[in-house]
Amino acid sequence: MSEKKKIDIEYSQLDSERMRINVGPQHPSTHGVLRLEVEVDGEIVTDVVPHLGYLHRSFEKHCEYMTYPQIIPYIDRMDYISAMNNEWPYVMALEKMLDVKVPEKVEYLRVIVAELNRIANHQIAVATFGLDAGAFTPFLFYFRDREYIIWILEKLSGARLLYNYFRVGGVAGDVYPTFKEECHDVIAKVRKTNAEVMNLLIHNNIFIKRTAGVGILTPDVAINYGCSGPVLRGSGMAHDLRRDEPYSIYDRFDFDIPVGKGEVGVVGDCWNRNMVRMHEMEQSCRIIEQALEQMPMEGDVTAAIPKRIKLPKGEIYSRAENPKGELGFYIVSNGTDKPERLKARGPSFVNLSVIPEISKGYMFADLILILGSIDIVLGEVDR
Amino acid sequence: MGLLNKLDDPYEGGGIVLGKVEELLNWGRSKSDWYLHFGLACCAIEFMAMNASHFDFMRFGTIPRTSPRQADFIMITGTVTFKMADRIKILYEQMAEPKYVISVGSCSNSGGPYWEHGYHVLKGIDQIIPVDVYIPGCPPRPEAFEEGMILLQKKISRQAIFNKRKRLGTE
Amino acid sequence: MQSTNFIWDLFGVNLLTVVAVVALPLGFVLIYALVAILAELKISAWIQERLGPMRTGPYGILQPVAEVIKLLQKEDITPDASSKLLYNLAPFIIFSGAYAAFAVIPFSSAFMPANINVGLFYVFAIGSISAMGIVMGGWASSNKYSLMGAMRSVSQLISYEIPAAMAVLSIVVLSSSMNMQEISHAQTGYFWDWYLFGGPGSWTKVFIIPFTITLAIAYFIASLAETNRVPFDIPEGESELVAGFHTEYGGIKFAMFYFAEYANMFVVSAIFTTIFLGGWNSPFGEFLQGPGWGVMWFILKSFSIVFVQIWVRWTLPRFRVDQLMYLGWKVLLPVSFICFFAISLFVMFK
Amino acid sequence: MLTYFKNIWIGFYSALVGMKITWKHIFAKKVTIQYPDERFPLPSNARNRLQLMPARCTGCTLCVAACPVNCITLETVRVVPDDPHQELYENGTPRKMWVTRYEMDFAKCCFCGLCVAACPSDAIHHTTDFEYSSLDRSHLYYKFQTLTPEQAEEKKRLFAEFKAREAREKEAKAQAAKPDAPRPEAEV
Repeated sequence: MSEKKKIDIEYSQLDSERMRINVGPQHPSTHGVLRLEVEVDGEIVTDVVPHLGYLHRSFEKHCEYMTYPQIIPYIDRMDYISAMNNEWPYVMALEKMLDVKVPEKVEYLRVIVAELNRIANHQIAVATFGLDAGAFTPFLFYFRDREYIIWILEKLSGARLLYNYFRVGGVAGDVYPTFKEECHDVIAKVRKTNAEVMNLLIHNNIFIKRTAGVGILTPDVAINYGCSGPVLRGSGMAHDLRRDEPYSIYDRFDFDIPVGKGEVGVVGDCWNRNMVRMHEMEQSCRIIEQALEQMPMEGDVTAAIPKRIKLPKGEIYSRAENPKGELGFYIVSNGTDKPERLKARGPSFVNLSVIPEISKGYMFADLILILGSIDIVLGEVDR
Repeated sequence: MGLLNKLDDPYEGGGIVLGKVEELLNWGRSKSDWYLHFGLACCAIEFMAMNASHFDFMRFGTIPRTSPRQADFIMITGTVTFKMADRIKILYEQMAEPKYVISVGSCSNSGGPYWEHGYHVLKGIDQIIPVDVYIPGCPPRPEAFEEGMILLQKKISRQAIFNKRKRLGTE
Repeated sequence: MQSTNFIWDLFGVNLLTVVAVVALPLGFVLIYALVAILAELKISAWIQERLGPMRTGPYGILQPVAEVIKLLQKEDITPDASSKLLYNLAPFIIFSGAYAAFAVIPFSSAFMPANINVGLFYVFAIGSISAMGIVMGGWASSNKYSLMGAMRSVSQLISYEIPAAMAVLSIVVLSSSMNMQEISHAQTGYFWDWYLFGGPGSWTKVFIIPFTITLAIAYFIASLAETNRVPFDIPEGESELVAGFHTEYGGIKFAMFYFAEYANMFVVSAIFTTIFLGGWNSPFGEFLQGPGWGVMWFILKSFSIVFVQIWVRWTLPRFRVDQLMYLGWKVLLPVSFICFFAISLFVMFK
Repeated sequence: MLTYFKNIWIGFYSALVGMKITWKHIFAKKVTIQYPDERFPLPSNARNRLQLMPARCTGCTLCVAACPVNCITLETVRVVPDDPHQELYENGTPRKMWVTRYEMDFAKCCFCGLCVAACPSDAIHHTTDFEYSSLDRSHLYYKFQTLTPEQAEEKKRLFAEFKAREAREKEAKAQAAKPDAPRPEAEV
């Protein structure tokens, strides 16, 4: 009798201890210096506590010491993967405050460089996501292609990563003669590699098994947490500032908003979030093609602006669709050449906050993939 | 330095044979450098780009290791905040001798853009660990990383193992 | 039966001969590991449109040599918190496990270190020792990542030992021998006499060809898992468990893990070659057949399997631990069991 | 049962598809640029190490004002009329300011290019040279001034003398004109 009782003990009644694992800040797949304090029961994640601040660079405090043009290099260093996109809302805010009309050519040039940088950003996102899943080769294929984009941006701006290209009322460098051909070349290469990676990684059965149905972010949770960008669109919400609140000249282009459709797995899982990025690269290619067609090649790339930029007293909030989500800058001006206060709304920070919500109950290996699918940049999270 | 310490004193001055052995050991260390993958900020992206196909860091005989125990040198690529600094020190101490440090970019060289108003940024990684090579740039080009790597390899291959006085730089 | 070790014949049984017989595979392991490390670096680079090591000797061929020289010079660390004896013992156990398996590998019809009658059984028994080493290393380093890596490794090894053994057992049934030399002898002839294609026999063997090919694939997958290669490298999965069970190892001890991994790769490839690809036999009858050429054929065949292992590694993503178990228990095991059953029936009614 | 085998087949097939792609890449043309032997041609506007043309620099300090990281140290001394060593700018006009100290710390510089944009006389520009990594941080501290420290001291002394003389003259003039006026303090 007593023998039988012993066997009847259920698993949940067993005296088991949970283990706390410290993932990061130095860990190969925390995408920088994020630290996650993970509580695991065997391999199952029961709790995740993200710890921030390992890359805190006090962007907002620095802005109070800097004149308006000097802030742009610091904005580059926020989300360093998509620096061009970052500069845009800030410059847009200044232009709105100063009431500067930007030349037509500059608008097109800005669209092209921003979309090129969006492709580069998504390439890194998909590549590192694949790396988290253990596939090393697609990572290098994407970095090979990213190099061609970087070369175009370098010829325009002079730098490879932190461009400091957008200036108030214009851009820093004019187009060069072979610009259009090179852009078309790059688009062809991006499409070719995308098709290849689709077969090599995205539709690989192991990859699907790893990512589909993992880390499901339901639309209401995504909205409640304020997610934006591919994270929100992966959950099936077609929200894109480029279409919903067209800034610059985005209303002139014909493009779709890719959302997670759940071809594989469930809408809002890692696979769909990743797939949205793959589709967005294609849409960016379309936008660049249209912009290249419509762009005037002649003309100046800077508008007439005062040498010393002084904003009128007041405040402004300006936002744009970044590759990671919605990036906004709130500037309070006191009438001098330095801002009184500058607040940035970083999409990575907001998107990261859903991690504890969506990663409980999955395995430890899934947590890494969930983190990878959210595509954060710690420069922007910690600022 | 493990083996190196044992070989130190009796052979002061060395000889042709020891000179050749020293050359061989230095050759081994300079040509096979495993690095600790330590990406902090913007420079880490250029670091990845350097690992990628166009620049191919592996040509220099480097292999990425994720564990500090197996690494030969650590590349500090990015802004080092005070919060991160003690982690870096721990990681550096976990590495096995002989170990080297490459400081990449303005931020880890001297605090970079954050040196003046950054109340939270370490003003130069050399304040906590000894740095062998400084690579300037913000971020440096991938080729600049490789140039720094070549400089480190040159430095290693000139190191004196058997002659202690030479190694300490008193000769 | 033909003698299987020319060294015994040449020098007779004395201590020197024993040393020679032991040293020959050891030398082979070391040289082979250097070649395999270089091959891994180079093939991974080529797949990724890179060049790989280029600056160490011409085309970087001296890269592994430099690595060995470097690893020998590294400081020998034993973490304070570790369990010292086990920590220091683990790499030796793993390496000796990998090396001991070389004792029964028939390199050629005239050379095989130990011609024992239960060769295949011995290989499987010895192969499990490395799991013990992994557990010891992972537990003794008192690191949570190491511990998780070790636990995963053991569960993985146990699950994949069975399908692999099933595949080997089918060939044992077909050849009615566990002696690896005899299995090789049985496949003498043309390449359609290999057990991959049903082995020697009359036309009736076409019934079992699908099963033997399936078994070969099943054995290959299981062998990948046994050697902790991608897509089954979860015990050392970089992205989750920093470096898995060898997180705390460095220097020469890590070199032993490193060498043992490549040695294990060769062992499983050698078994694959022996039981499916005809061992040291020439694929074309009497063409280049003989004890000397046998070594060439054997190493050529084994290396192509090692190449496939490397090729797979740089193609596929990694499994999750529960999917790994699913694949092992619910796919490979039933499939290999069905094949084993079919082959047994065939042997019965032949 | 059928889906079971179908799933196995799909998994196996997708692995084969991936392997086919990687097989093709083994023989593809390699894109690597072998850096020390071959070089990627940098665009002429690449923003790497800064170079100052001392012959053009007027010492206007606009670059110092534009620099977001304050990595430029600039000190100037006015050229006094009776300096025995007069100099012309590159464009032929006489020099008005001696640049006694123009130092840049490339360990701090963020290579944003704002100083280049701010310079009215094109004295400072980016070069395409990025190969200046060093074993010592002090090697990244560049001094661009052409004057030696002794010369700089002399210029400062000359300027101080000139100032003092000017002040004395002014004082004398003031005293001559209005003897009761308070004495102005001499500026140095």
